[in-house]
Amino acid sequence: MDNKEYLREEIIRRSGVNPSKCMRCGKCSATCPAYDEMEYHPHQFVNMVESGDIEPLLNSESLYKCLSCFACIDRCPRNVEPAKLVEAVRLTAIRKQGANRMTADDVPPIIDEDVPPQLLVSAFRKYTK
Amino acid sequence: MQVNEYKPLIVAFCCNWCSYAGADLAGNNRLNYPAEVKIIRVPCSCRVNPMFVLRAFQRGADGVIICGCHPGDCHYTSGNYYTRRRMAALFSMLDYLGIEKERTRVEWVSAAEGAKFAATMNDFVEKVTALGENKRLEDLRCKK
Amino acid sequence: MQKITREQLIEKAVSLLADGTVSCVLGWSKGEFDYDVTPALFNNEEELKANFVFNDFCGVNFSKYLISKTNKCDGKILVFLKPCDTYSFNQLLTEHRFDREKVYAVGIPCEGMADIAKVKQICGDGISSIAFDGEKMAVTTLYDDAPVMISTADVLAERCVNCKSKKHVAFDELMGDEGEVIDSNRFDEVEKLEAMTPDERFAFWQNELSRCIRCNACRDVCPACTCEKCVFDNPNSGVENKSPANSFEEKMFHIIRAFHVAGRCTDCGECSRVCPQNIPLHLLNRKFIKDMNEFYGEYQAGAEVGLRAPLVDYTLTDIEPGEVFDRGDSDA
Amino acid sequence: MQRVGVFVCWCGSNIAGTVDVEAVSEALKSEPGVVFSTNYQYMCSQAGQDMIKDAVKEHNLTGIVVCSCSPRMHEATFRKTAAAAGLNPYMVEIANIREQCSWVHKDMLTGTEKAIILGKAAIAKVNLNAPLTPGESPVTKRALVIGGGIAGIQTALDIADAGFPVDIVEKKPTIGGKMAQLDKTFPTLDCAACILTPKMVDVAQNEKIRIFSYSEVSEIKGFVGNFDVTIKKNARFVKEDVCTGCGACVEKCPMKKVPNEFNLGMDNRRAIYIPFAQAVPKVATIDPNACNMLKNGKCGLCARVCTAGAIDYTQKDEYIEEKYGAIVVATGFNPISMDKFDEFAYNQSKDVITSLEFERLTNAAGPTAGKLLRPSDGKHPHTIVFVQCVGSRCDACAEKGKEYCSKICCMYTAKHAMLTRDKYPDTEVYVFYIDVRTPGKNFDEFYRRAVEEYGVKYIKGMVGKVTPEGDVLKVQASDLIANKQLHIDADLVVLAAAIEPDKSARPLATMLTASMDTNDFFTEAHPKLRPVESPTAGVFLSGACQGPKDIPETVSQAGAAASKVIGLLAKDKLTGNPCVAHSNELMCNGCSSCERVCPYGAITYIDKEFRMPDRTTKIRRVASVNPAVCQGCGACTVTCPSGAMDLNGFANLQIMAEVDAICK
Repeated sequence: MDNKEYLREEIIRRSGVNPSKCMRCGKCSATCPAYDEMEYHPHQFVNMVESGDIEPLLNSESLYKCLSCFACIDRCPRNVEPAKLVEAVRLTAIRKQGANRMTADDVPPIIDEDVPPQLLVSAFRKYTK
Repeated sequence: MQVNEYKPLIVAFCCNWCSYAGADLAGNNRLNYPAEVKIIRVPCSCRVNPMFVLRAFQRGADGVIICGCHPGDCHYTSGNYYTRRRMAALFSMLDYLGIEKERTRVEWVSAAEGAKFAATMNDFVEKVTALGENKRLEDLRCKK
Repeated sequence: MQKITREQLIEKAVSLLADGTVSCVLGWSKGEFDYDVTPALFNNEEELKANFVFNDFCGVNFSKYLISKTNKCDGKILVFLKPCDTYSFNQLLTEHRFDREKVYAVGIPCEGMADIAKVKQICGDGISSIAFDGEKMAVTTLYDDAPVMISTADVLAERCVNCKSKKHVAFDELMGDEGEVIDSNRFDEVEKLEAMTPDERFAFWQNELSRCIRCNACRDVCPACTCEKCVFDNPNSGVENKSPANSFEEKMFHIIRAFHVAGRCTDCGECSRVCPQNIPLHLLNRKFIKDMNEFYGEYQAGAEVGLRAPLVDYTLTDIEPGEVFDRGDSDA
Repeated sequence: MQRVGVFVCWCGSNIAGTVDVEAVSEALKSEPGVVFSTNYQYMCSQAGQDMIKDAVKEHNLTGIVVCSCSPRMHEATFRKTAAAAGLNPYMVEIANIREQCSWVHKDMLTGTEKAIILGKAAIAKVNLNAPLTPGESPVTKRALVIGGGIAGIQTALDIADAGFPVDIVEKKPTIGGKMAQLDKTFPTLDCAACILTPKMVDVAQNEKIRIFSYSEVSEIKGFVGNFDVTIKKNARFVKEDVCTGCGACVEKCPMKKVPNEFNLGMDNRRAIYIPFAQAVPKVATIDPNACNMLKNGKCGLCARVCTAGAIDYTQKDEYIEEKYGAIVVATGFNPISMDKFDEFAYNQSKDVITSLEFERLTNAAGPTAGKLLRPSDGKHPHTIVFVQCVGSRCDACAEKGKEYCSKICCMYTAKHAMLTRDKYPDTEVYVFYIDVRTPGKNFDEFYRRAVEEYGVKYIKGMVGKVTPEGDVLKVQASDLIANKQLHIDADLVVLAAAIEPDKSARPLATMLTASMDTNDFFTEAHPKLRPVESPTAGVFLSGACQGPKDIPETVSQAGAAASKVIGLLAKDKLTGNPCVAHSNELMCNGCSSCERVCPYGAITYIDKEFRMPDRTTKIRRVASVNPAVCQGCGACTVTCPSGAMDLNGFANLQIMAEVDAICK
């Protein structure tokens, strides 16, 4: 199995999603509140995972734009669960050596007094290994 | 001609609407399979009583195969679904008693699958031949 | 040692007879020995006082007797049911085998019944009497002066060791709690067999089934075997045979019998209890029960009246017969 | 003991090439029961058949075994031959020594050996054969059609046209069904009422057709040719035969605020009402849940104004029993509920509507008299968004909608979009689609016209969210081709809701013992070759109860169902298949296992009195097979533990004899 195929299998296994169930209706992208921020939109995510185009996704900022609101999961008529794919790709990206999205040092300059500490903790969980 | 070569005895129960027609098609297309296979026609695979299967073994059959329409295609709409449950239970039981599981088989063969019928029979006969004579069902009673 | 006493049961029976609720009582009667209790019909207090017994050997499942006895009794018939008997009771109702209106069922608690074979293992043959004394039974034999004291817990029947349920699923009245379904290890032995190689399994069953003398006791006692005429007694069935005429008959008999009761067997264990050759027949039934639970979802025959047994049901996506062997068996 | 004759066919060299036919007929001579054995070049030829007939006479044969080609080929031929020779046709057995022997084996020795064994098996079986006579049952020459939509109407008209009486049972106060609610019909755009109402009038005027409106089927017994049906005629509190349909009562009724179901609740009707002007039968019906007189005895206005004296507040539900030879199910469909699709704000805004509601909004007889106005404020909508596949093509585990394609939505949405642009060219019309599915004559052309000539904006993508804000509906959607997310301020959103079988179908299927799929559509006897028949004999399927269908397809299926019914009713007697199950009452326990596996509901239970050895009698519940309904699959025979159930022609003993002969 080459790396491309391996990555694809890995993402599918990690997410538990079967992208071939997608019928290309685009409801995920229609419903996505972060759509305009994204380079690759939810329906493209599904399509690219299905065709094994994982590398561009791994390097895309889109991974961190997904709010994990799960609107796409809720509304997908085929139960494809695109957000889980995004999550799986994101995990693959940050699990790489030194690929943490954020380190503890990055936090103080951007911290906002009003941000609840719980949010910081969960952001940390999401963006680090 | 090899006179002493072991030839198993195989009884095949075929449903009238799919598998028996599939066997006919194998004939029409002259697809060979061993003559050890003898076919008994039943209206539906669900007509096959476990007693028939055991009777065949009792009388010296080495293998029993039941062929029916593919699930969903039964002429009687649901017969083969019952076959599937009954034979799953029966075969599991025979296996539990130590009878080689290769001696029993259920296969779904449609009227269009002459090639599948011949291939199935070839494969089944080969497996049963490898096992040799069916002694276990005969011998269960007599302690050696 | 049972929680409920003979006197309590007689008292209940007498009061139900007196107020006209029932006109006769299906109960346990003294046998030749203290341990071979037999079912009998009692019509009045005198008969009850004289012959009614209740002790650790009252394992008989009365459900099947209702088929014939409901016709022998003018009014309602009182029957005492242990939790495991109630499952057979429901199963027979599902199969319309007796008239529910003619039965008054009283659920009684059961602490497990003793297996006389196990008693004999301890004190040997020649038992002349058994007295019940608190937690223990005092067994006197022809050969010993002093009775041997045995605790029921040590000689529990296999089916009681692996009791599946203390719940009464059918009753008109309860003496004691309704009880609960309990976790049992009843499939352990089946699993042990499944883990063997086919050769070992074959050897095991050859050893067991070769002892069969075709006395038909298992069939006659079985509450699922209630056919008006058994296929093995019917000359038109093509499989009639009454004795082991050839080497195959026992296997055929036991496999077919297990298959015929598959999905209807409540695992009451009567077949193994009555087998004079001590063949573990319940292991055949339990294999079917275990398989069907695994293939088609948990099913307990008799849990409710009117349940549809797995073999008279189907789904579109059932397991294929060829796949049933590949479930992690060691011989796969 | 039978006197069996064996006839081995050469089939030219087809059999004789690989099987020593002489050796076969010789070997079979010594089988038990065989008194005559021969072989011939072509057994199925006239000469071959004559040979069989002569042998039957000469040797007093009681059974015949033909070793030849597959029974699927010539069993019927040889049965006729036997009958011509005075033998029961079911005393013939075929040993298939061509397809299953000579054609699949190359070696003469093995071929001959196997042919002999197959012959022996057939002889063993024929020795146990018994003469079988197909049962006959009379046919009641009257059909019942359940459902009075276009499917039921067309079926009833076609059956009546052939001269057979038909009854239509319709649960609504009028026939007409969904088609009566539609505005125009694709792809020709003629108005639904213009083509449907004449048919409704035809039904009303046809002497052969009786309409039971406001009625339901409450019980069905019997079997093909002989159904006993109880029809419950709900009390409508108006004497149907007296009411003239003048409508004076409706005008005077003070209860004005009853949601009008015919307009899907978008306007109101009275407590006494006639659903629409062309209703058939055109009689008033009192809604007992709304009428003051019926609820608390105060009012009685309608009775006072009715000059015909048709109002009867004391009317009771009536039960009518009738016999039928055939039953046609035409229970139709409904759009699914939109409750689970919060994202489209159907329950939040009156301006989010289903396509059926849109039909009523554009219908000249609808709540807006045909003007396309928003339900919320009665203003003309300028931007309309149509959403396709709402609840169709959903994954099974999504649990919101249906797995299947509803089939009609693509076309009616194209129609709606086109009609809107035609009447109101100032309207922006968007259609969001996943795929546009338009197979059918002139269908794709129709859809292309909507795009090319009428400028409907078709966008490949889906609407994700509809948010009511002020008097606009904020629509957020995706455009997959442009790879953009769109935000549209719409005035009206129309949802193409999936369709599902009517809720009455499931209990009806139980009464009919007709099978259904997991979506509650009726199953056809064969998906390709018997598409309008249910597997239950005598039950036929018409229209959307069998699967989503448009009007042309429904009408053609309705006609097909009618022709099947006519074919059945034209017979005076039904000849059954004699190879059916039968139960030995002496051995039957009445355990009900067989009843549960019977796919046709052919098994019932009777209480039978038995004489006991001690001269008493005992009543026992035993199974009884209806030979007119049984199709002979044999499922019951295996489930029967006592062996009381057996199958004619494939009896336990016969099959075991075959097994024994093969395994000897």
